[in-house]
Amino acid sequence: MNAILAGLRALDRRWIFLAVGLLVIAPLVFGFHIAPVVPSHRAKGFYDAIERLPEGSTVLVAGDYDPGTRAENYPMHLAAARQLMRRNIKIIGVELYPAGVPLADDVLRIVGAEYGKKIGVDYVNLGYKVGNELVMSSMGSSIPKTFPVDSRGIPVSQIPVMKGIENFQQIDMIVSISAGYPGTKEWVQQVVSRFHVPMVAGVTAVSAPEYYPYLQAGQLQGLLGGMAGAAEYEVLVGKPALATRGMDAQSLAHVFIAFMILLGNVAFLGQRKPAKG
Amino acid sequence: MLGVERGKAGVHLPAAVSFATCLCSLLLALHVAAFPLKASDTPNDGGGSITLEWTAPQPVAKEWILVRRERGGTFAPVTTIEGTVHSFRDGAVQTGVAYEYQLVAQPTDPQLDSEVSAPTRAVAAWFDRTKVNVLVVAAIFFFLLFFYIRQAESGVRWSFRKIPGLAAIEEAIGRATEMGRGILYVPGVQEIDDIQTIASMILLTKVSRMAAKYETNLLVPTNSPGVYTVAEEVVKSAYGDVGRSDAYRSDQVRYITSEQFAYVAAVNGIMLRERPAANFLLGAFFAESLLLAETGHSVGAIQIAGTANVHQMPFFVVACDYTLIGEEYYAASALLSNDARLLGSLKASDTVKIFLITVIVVGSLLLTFGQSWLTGFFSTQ
Amino acid sequence: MHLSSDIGVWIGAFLTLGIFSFLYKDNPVYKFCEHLFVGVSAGYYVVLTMISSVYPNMIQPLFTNFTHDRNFLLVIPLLLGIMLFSRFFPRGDWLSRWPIAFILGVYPALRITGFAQGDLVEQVHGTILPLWVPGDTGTTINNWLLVGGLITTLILFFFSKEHKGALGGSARVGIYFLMISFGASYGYTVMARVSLLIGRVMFLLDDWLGLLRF
Amino acid sequence: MKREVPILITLVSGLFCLIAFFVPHPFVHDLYGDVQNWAIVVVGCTYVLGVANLLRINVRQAQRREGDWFYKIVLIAGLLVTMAVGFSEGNHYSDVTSRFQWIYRTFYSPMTSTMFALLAFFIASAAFRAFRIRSPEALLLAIAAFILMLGRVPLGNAIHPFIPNAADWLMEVPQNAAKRGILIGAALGVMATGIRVILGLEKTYGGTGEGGA
Repeated sequence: MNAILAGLRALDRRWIFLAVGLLVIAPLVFGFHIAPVVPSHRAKGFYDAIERLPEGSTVLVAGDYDPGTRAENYPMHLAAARQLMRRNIKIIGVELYPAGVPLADDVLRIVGAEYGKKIGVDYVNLGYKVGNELVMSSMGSSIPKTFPVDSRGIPVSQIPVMKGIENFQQIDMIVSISAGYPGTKEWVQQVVSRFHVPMVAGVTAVSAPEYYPYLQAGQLQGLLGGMAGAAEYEVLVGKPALATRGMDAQSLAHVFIAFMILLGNVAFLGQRKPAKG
Repeated sequence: MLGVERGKAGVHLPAAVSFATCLCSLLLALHVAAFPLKASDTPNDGGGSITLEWTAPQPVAKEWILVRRERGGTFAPVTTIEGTVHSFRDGAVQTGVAYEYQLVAQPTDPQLDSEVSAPTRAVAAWFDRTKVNVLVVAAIFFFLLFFYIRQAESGVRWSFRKIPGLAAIEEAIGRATEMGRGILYVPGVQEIDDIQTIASMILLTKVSRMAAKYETNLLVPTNSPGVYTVAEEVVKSAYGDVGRSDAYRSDQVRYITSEQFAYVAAVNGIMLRERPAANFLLGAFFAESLLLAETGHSVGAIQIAGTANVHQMPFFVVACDYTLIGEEYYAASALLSNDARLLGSLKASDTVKIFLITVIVVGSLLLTFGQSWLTGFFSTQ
Repeated sequence: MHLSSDIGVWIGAFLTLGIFSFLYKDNPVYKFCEHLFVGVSAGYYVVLTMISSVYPNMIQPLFTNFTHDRNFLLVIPLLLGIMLFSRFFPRGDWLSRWPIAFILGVYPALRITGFAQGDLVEQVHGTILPLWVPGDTGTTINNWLLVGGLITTLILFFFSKEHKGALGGSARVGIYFLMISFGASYGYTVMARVSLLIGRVMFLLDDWLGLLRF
Repeated sequence: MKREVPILITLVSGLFCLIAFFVPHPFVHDLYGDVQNWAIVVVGCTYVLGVANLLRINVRQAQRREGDWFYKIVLIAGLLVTMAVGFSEGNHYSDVTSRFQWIYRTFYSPMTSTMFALLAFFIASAAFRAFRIRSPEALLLAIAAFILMLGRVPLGNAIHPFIPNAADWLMEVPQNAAKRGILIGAALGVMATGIRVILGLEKTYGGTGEGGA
């Protein structure tokens, strides 16, 4: 027994790396199915808030992420665009991460084609603007002055969907797809309470716990946390896609890491004295 | 006769239908019991908006057409509203102009129309009253802040509680000295203008003084030229302060690289080669917290961490012997710095916390007994 | 299995594997990828910043429509922007402090009001809860925990008095709440990192190797 | 002059933006909009300055043949090529078929996604080697982490619906209360630092940004 523990303690961590890799690859390649995705009430809150909007409303979709967290944010972005376009809601996209623009363009193009929506008429992507929370606050003064042109360089005065859009008074809801700073936290601070706009957020799992206070205080109407949250939302929208496919690999990896914590504590049992503090 | 003439005039208008509807409703408004339509300036805005409210008696119309006119002008449709709705904000009016409104039922049924509202002007406000709570809370805090900073500047010192993390730092340096091994100080991965890095430089002053005194080898790898410059200055003068300038070596503080993971790989390399007895991870850390803490743990160093980055705290808590968490990290640096601005701010934060706790307790008790005015005051919606 | 015929996907796959090679150990291929990444991303950022922000928000209105609205005022940011670059000249360094001073006025102001409203007032508002909800024991208990948890956490970070007696007891409880919240953050961070790995594995298996049959 | 003007600029712009928060009147609000737009442009210029600095440092290192000079050349080449392509294509950068987009999709996107994917491996290894349960507090942390890791994936629900429910409760009640405490403390810190900066009481080294993930 002691020999086994000693062996464990001396384990090269690259074996752990290998195990993680295999546990993620196997379910994706063999496509076995562990358990169905069951939506949480936070995901339902997100879904219902959008369902409650009347047709023809205008929603600001902030895609504040880049390829670094694409696996978590992109599926939510895609699913949110599907729900919005299915309900004939107009979408205005903005991105405060420079590398988020092509991802938002992809989302709008793909989903726009699915629902036969036209760029400029049913949706527009205003693109990136430098300045983080300053951009949000500035939009409260004037959206056309903050974003004089869209991501294609077309003046907003020539874009039908932007007609009559002055500031947040004409925006019925904000959908924040966020990876960190600047993102959901800053939208809450600079826009939600200040300009009284309702908001739902789809965020990376790392940042999700931070937003529960906002959710409980009513500053957010719904919250999707990480790829699991995206999978729940995909189920609600009725189009399981990228995130749902990843859930089996996700389950296995979680169990493995929990097991690693236990194994580590057994292996190193009594190795070091408990420290103070 | 009069009616016919008006009807003729209506034919020339482009929106003949809606005009006719308005006209009928106007005439009939005199005869049937229509419901009142209340128009008022939308409060707390920059003008350009009028809010309408109404309570329509049953049965309500399927839809309304909201019509608007300047006083003395003709009605023109603004929008279509569902019958179940009770309010509408018209954000497309001119500030200072008087408008009259009416709800016209669709399909046409003059009995279901509203009265014409009293003339109303949109006004631009000079103060947004929904933000009075923000003003009050900020004013209280800033008042306390400047009061305490002023006091601290005039030499007042308050007693603060001991911060166990500071004692742990001394203990760790002592242990390293006993074991005859070095200490490693990692000041985070942000630039020198980051407040966490500045706090780290203050803590570095203490660590380097003790290291100089005990003649323990101290290494400070940095990831930005700016931090490197300041850290070098801090360590050098600390050695001078304890009269050990001769013991200071120029390679103790190093600039490694600004690339995040390359920096981590290099610092981990130092840990594995030098096997320091104590690691200090104090500053702004991101994803690298986990890698540094793991390697440090595996070489058996005593680890003391401190950061205000919430996401990284769990990794430090499980892998380090002591973690200065968030405010504790700033407080530790404030106490060490003896800087009036920092001490005054610490004292002011504490005082405001007592105030906030009182508000929450009193507010909750009031709410439990059905009194919601304090909750209402803190509402921003 | 049908391999991608897109050269871009092959380069992407090479770079992905190059970065994963860091898992084995720090090596030249990884270093190559990392430096290339820094260069390309800095280039990307500067292009986007110029084309999508500086040009449409200042240069275009200033130089094509000077008299319209209040566009002439854009001379101010133009001057401030130029001043920034004075630090490349030995004696002009002090001028570059002006635009920085401007930024240092605007951002803290935004943060002060944003944090005061969103994180102070709203959070206090959200914690004022009824401590007795008739007929709903669950909510009553949760409200006590929310109010008590917040107060004890605030006391934990209270520095003006020694943590002894009742204060010490409260701080102790605060630590338990804090540890649960750290556990939650730990779990969520694990989730996030695994998801990102899944994303990359999907790219390699699907886009590059064409192995997945969805 | 050299010292006072910047302090005055900070003071005036800071106080104006603080006041404008409370005043919706167009007289103030329109100027507020202008000031914010100016700041956006100036921040944009600081990014350009940052890249110019990056270029300067790396060119110098490459010239001196210091340590990793070969990699510095890779960095410089990546930077210059991306910039040249981007600026030559101008507003067409957002076309899917542009060369700038090709660089983005081929180089930028795979590399930045993989950087953070590395952490999945490290987190597993750290779980084994550096997650020590040696106090009641650490035990509490571990239990919460376990419940969350199982409760947030479909597998947890398949084992027993109690697990996701417990995870939800943990997130919404105890963790929520503690996070709110941290949030309030951090807000006070930001406000104190902010007002000290505006009033010129803070020693600053310049710069505006905060870090990423």
